[in-house]
Amino acid sequence: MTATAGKVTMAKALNAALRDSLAADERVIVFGEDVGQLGGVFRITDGLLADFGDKRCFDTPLAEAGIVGFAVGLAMSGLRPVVEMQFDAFAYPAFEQITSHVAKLRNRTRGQLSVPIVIRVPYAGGIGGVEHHCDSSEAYYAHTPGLKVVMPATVADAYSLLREAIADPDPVVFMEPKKLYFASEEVTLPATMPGFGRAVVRRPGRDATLVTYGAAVPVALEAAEAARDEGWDLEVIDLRTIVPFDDETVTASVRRTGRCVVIQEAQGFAGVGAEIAARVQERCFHSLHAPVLRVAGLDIPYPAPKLEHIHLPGVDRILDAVARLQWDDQPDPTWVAA
Amino acid sequence: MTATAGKVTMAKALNAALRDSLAADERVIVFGEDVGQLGGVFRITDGLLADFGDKRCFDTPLAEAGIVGFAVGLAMSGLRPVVEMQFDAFAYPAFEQITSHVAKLRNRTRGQLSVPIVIRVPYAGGIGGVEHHCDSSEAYYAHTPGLKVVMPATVADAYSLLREAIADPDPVVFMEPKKLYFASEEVTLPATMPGFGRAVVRRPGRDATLVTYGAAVPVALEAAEAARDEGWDLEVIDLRTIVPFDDETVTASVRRTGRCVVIQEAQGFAGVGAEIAARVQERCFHSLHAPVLRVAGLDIPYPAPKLEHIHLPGVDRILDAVARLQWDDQPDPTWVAA
Amino acid sequence: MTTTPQAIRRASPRTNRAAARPEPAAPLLPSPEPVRLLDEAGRRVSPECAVRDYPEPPTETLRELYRRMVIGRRFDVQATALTKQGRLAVYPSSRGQEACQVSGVMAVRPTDWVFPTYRESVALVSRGIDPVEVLTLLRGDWHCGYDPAAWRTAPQCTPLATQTVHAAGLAYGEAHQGRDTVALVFIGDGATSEGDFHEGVNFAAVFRAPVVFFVQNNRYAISVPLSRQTAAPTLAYKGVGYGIASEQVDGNDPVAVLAVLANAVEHARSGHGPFLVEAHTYRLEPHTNADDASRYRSMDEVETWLGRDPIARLETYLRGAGALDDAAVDAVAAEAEAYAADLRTRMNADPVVDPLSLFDHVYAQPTPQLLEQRAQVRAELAAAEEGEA
Amino acid sequence: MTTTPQAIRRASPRTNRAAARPEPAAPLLPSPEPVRLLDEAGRRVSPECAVRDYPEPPTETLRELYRRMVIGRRFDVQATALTKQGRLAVYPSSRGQEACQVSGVMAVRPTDWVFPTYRESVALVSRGIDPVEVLTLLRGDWHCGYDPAAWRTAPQCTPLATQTVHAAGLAYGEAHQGRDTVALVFIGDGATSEGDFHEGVNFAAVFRAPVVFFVQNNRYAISVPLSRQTAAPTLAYKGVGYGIASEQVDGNDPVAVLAVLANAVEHARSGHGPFLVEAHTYRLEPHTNADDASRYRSMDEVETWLGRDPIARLETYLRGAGALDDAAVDAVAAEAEAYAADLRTRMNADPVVDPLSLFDHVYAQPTPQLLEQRAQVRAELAAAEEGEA
Ligand SMILES: Cc1ncc(C[n+]2csc(CCOP(=O)(O)OP(=O)(O)O)c2C)c(N)n1
Ligand SMILES: Cc1ncc(C[n+]2csc(CCOP(=O)(O)OP(=O)(O)O)c2C)c(N)n1
Ligand SMILES: [Mg+2]
Ligand SMILES: [Mg+2]
Repeated sequence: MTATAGKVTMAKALNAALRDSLAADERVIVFGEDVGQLGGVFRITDGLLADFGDKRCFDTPLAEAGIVGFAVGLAMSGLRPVVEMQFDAFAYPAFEQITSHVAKLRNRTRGQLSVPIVIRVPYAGGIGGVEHHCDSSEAYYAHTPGLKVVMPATVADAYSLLREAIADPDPVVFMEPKKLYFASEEVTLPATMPGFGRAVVRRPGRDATLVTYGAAVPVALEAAEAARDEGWDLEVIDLRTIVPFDDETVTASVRRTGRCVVIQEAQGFAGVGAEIAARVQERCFHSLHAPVLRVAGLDIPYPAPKLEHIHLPGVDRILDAVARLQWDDQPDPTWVAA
Repeated sequence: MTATAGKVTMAKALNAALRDSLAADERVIVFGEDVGQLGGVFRITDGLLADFGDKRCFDTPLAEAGIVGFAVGLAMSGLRPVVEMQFDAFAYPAFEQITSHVAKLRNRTRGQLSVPIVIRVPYAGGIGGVEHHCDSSEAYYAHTPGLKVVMPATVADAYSLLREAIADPDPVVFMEPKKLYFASEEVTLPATMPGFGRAVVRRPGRDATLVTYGAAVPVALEAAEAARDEGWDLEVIDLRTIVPFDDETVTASVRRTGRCVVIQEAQGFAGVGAEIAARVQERCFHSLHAPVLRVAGLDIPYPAPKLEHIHLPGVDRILDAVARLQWDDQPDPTWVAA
Repeated sequence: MTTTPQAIRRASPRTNRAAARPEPAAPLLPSPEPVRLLDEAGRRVSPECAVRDYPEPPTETLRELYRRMVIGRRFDVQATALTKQGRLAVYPSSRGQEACQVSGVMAVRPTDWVFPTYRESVALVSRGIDPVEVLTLLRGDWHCGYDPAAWRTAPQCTPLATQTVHAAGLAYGEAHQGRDTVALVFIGDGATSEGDFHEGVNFAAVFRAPVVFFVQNNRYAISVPLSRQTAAPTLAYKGVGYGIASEQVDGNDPVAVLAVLANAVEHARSGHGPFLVEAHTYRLEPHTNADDASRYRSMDEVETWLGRDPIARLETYLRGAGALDDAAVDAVAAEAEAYAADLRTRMNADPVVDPLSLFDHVYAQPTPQLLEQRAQVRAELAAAEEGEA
Repeated sequence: MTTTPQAIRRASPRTNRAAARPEPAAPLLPSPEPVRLLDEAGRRVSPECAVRDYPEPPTETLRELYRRMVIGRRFDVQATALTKQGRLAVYPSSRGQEACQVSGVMAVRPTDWVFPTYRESVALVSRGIDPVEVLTLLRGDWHCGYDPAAWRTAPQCTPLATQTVHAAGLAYGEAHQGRDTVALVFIGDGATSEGDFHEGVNFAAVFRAPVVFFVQNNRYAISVPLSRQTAAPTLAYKGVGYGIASEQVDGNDPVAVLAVLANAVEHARSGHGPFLVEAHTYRLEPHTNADDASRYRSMDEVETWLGRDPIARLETYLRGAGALDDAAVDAVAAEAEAYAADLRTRMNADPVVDPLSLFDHVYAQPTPQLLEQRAQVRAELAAAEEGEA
């Protein structure tokens, strides 16, 4: 077990989680493109080949359907594959394997076969990446029954949730926010945080609830800080896992605050934020003083680096939404006009 | 131009639309698996090979990424490809081509290249189909900026919207509800119905609005009929296109009725229905007497024929939702309990 | 019918392996013509005239092959009949392909893994799986009716070619854990055009995974003829592009198919990497009962292939070799009839599937969201029952 | 720098075509060794010793090839320098691969289509595209900086191998409309493992589309060595599995690369179907400036390949043939310097991209939903400006 304390980056925590899983369970096997000698383009698998040998950590041909399908076969043989998709958009070639096999194999066989695979997907933008390197693709997976969708936002969660994902009997799409890879926190590893399906209140507040996950969590927290100047005390909920979903924590918060803004980095239309908004108004209708608003990426292909700041939900856009939560009991002119 | 009047099936109307488009524009070219000699497994392309020759309608190797990518190249050469995916789940191999190329090529090139491709996807269930043949995959496409997503529910719309899709300068994912292929209506073809982005009120009503599209439209209409017995006068809106979305028609209706149920056949979580519910409460919050409720497929892999009736949103499940729209001003116990 | 898993396992052609030991380095290209050990009339092709020599499987094995082919065909005909009676939603027949279906499963051990497609029902019953369990999918009760882990047989795979990659992974995983399991993948000619075929074969080749890719080239993918799938001399030529051994065989010559597959399996098991076998065959029935084959092929063509019947061919050969007589043929026919009768009876039952089981195997434990939906369905069912009462 | 599109188009090796007319039926397998017309020291390999004979391109063409390679390399070095200055977000260098980059675009006509990957910047400038437009993507202004329709050059393709299928479609579409366009696709060794490579080559083969698939096998896919991509003797052997002609060539021998490609293009144009060319080469720089190549390959290896420099080799050969002298070499060097200087200056500008243009090309006309979002962004920008004012 890697015992680490002090400032740790998310990249390091993920590496430690892989390392500790490999050490703890000989069925664990890590592979993908460039994960061996290079240690991954983000160095998440750094040193694993050297320390565990090329039967436990290895490179594959460049073929994502192949990687995921290979993992299915390995899982059938009793192993626990952890695969890396190099970037979000480069998981799309594996879409059929993920939706038609990974997600469904347990169901198709009434539980006689299971597919405990972890598919690690570095996702989202904010890193000045060129096209195809910054998609937020969680909605595709969250909409697919049979997959668990895990979205850590903190260093401790990155470690703890990845360990849990690898130990989980079900397939997990594990979305890693690239722009937070090298953000560091004071943590002690190994860390055990709340499990799948438990959201966490990252910042308590009374006036409104910001519900968010993954890459958008630090932005929401920043917005909540900034909102103090406007006299708003905002609660920030980090969902941590999208599937399973923690209705309880979200519902309790919104019933208390009466106002809610959902924040995601992905393009908004038919995204996970839509699901959250729909759920919240279903369950908290009588507590709401204003509609549940959404702040999301624009409904455009992820833009080039120079304009990504326009696309990404930033502090100002979040505060604008908070301002529209009918604090003075006036209906929102945005929609009234329509 | 095929002039047809009287009882026409949706399959026949789609065939006529392809035929008329092929005749009207020599750039139109139809291909896919079994679309030639066989006329498609649903006979939608019946007779096109015989009538237009194998340069205009032909079979390809069995490779869906290949089919869609080939269409991209053909579009670059100035043609207007219309491709058939044999069934919903068999479009997944093409997911990368669709999301990373078809959806983005115009944007990537600032409009210098465009991809006027129509991807026809027979989708949804209710036909006793075995696994992988009944997915409702519209959310994947609707969440992908750059694609138009068209979902006809009537025979006249099938004809008119397919003609429009083929003439449209943008890529269109055209979702055909399999179980309605052989349902017939009195229509006169060629028919010109309202265009993309125009929803239609299929049944006017005063008490609540059912918002739906595609395969679920007849079910919603049936539910609205049945609701009369309970004393509810329900309005039914057929969205017809998901992207672009007709906020105006939906918003106007819900502001009038004050109640809304969204109905889709696809599994609910992060589906298009979530988007609709989120939009409606955003825009109609002050008119709503109850939360916007959703009736959708269960969040499970599409079940085997014997149990598909449990999965599919039927009249009873819709009426249950309508009953929960707080007609007696009591909050919904479902969520209060949680 | 008495084909128990045990009976079939017992008959696995272990005896054959030593004889079939291949040259370590297989030639770069497949035989220029399909390998054939019996001619169309069922006579043994003399080894000197054979395009490539393969040891003939032992006579006992060939008798068992004959038996299973006869039972397999009877099963297939029965299944087609069940569609007409509305007992099956759909059935993809493999009539005419019995040499491939049966040799495929006889070439491997019970401990090996088989990766079938939707077309391999005959292979599955031949492996010993209860035919009712095989037909569960097609009756519409559930997706996979047999226990894939117990039978070491993946669920029948519909998304084309996707199973090739699973087989590569399985075979590598088994080797990784020190087991000498071989994975045998069935795949159609049309499916070789899918990207997953490429990725599956390539992964197996790069990782030297013991996989036999067994292409049943029945000349059509639904209606699409082979000429629309490839411009290669034949599909077996794809092997060289992956650096793996390959062979083509007359798929209606049961003796050749079994010999070539036995060699391929041995090659894979003994560490020489994957092997690609293409069998040239023909499906006599439409793609499924829902298909109208008259739209894309002539009756003449079907007639021609009816004349190449693999069962008749083997029967002639075995009779000629004195290994089969009228009594034995009649016994097998009777066994096949009994098998079919038993199946008919058992398919008359209409098992009830618990609606709430829909929620059982989405995840190991249902999510809170699924529990909510389960409660809703339970309430609906209760209400419906009340309504009826 | 004066490389205008016109200048480059003028130099297209049309003269070469008649000489390169191939046998209609190409052999089944590629040459067992890479084709080579110059040895490592830059001496002409005598036709008798050549593994397979190819006519040598005319000397004028080779002089132009030399010129563009020198300019291309200078451009490449400049672009790498621009990453260090923070002027480019990222740059994938092709230093060492100039024989391939330049021959690729010289082998086709301006009216042909080229399908480049992210690595083909040198090919693109060699085709005559403004280097600033080529670098737009990598500077982060927009995705594709040049007009693909005007240049008949697809946007640089990042999702591996996906462009192979586009090329097949484009080539078929052009033929369908009666034009004799050839599509030349660049692709890396690693990308041949993707399913789309398989599907693209197969579509081209089945539809006999005039496509040249040009694999630059530079031995690595980022860090992954060729041995993890394939177990085939070499990638060119994949051709036979699709029934198409193929060839392998020494990718650091500019004369051979151009000769082999000219033949392949002619083969495709004259209706013999697609052609697969594999060039054995090496990228001297890391995968991109962000990569640390020392993690996966030795400096020794790089040194060895430095000794096989394609530019030096061609220079030696042309000097030996009396087709190049100090003056000419100096003139080309000066031209390259001027080109780089001009590029440096122009890359100092930092063009402003209008944020509202984000909404312009998602669809031909923005949807109502995009118009709403556009209005919101416009308001935000106005508010921000007010805040600043
Ligand atoms: C990815 C995918 N695309 C399309 C289909 C629909 N489909 C089912 S069977 C079939 C034909 C397959 O032909 P072949 O591989 O030759 O096998 P055969 O049916 O002849 O045994 C097609 C197109 C599918 N199942 N999966
Ligand atoms: C589908 C897909 N998967 C992964 C990547 C990430 N990626 C970019 S370049 C590269 C290596 C490609 O190697 P190769 O094809 O040999 O070309 P080279 O870079 O050597 O020119 C990888 C893995 C990608 N761009 N697309
Ligand atoms: Mg077939
Ligand atoms: Mg490479």
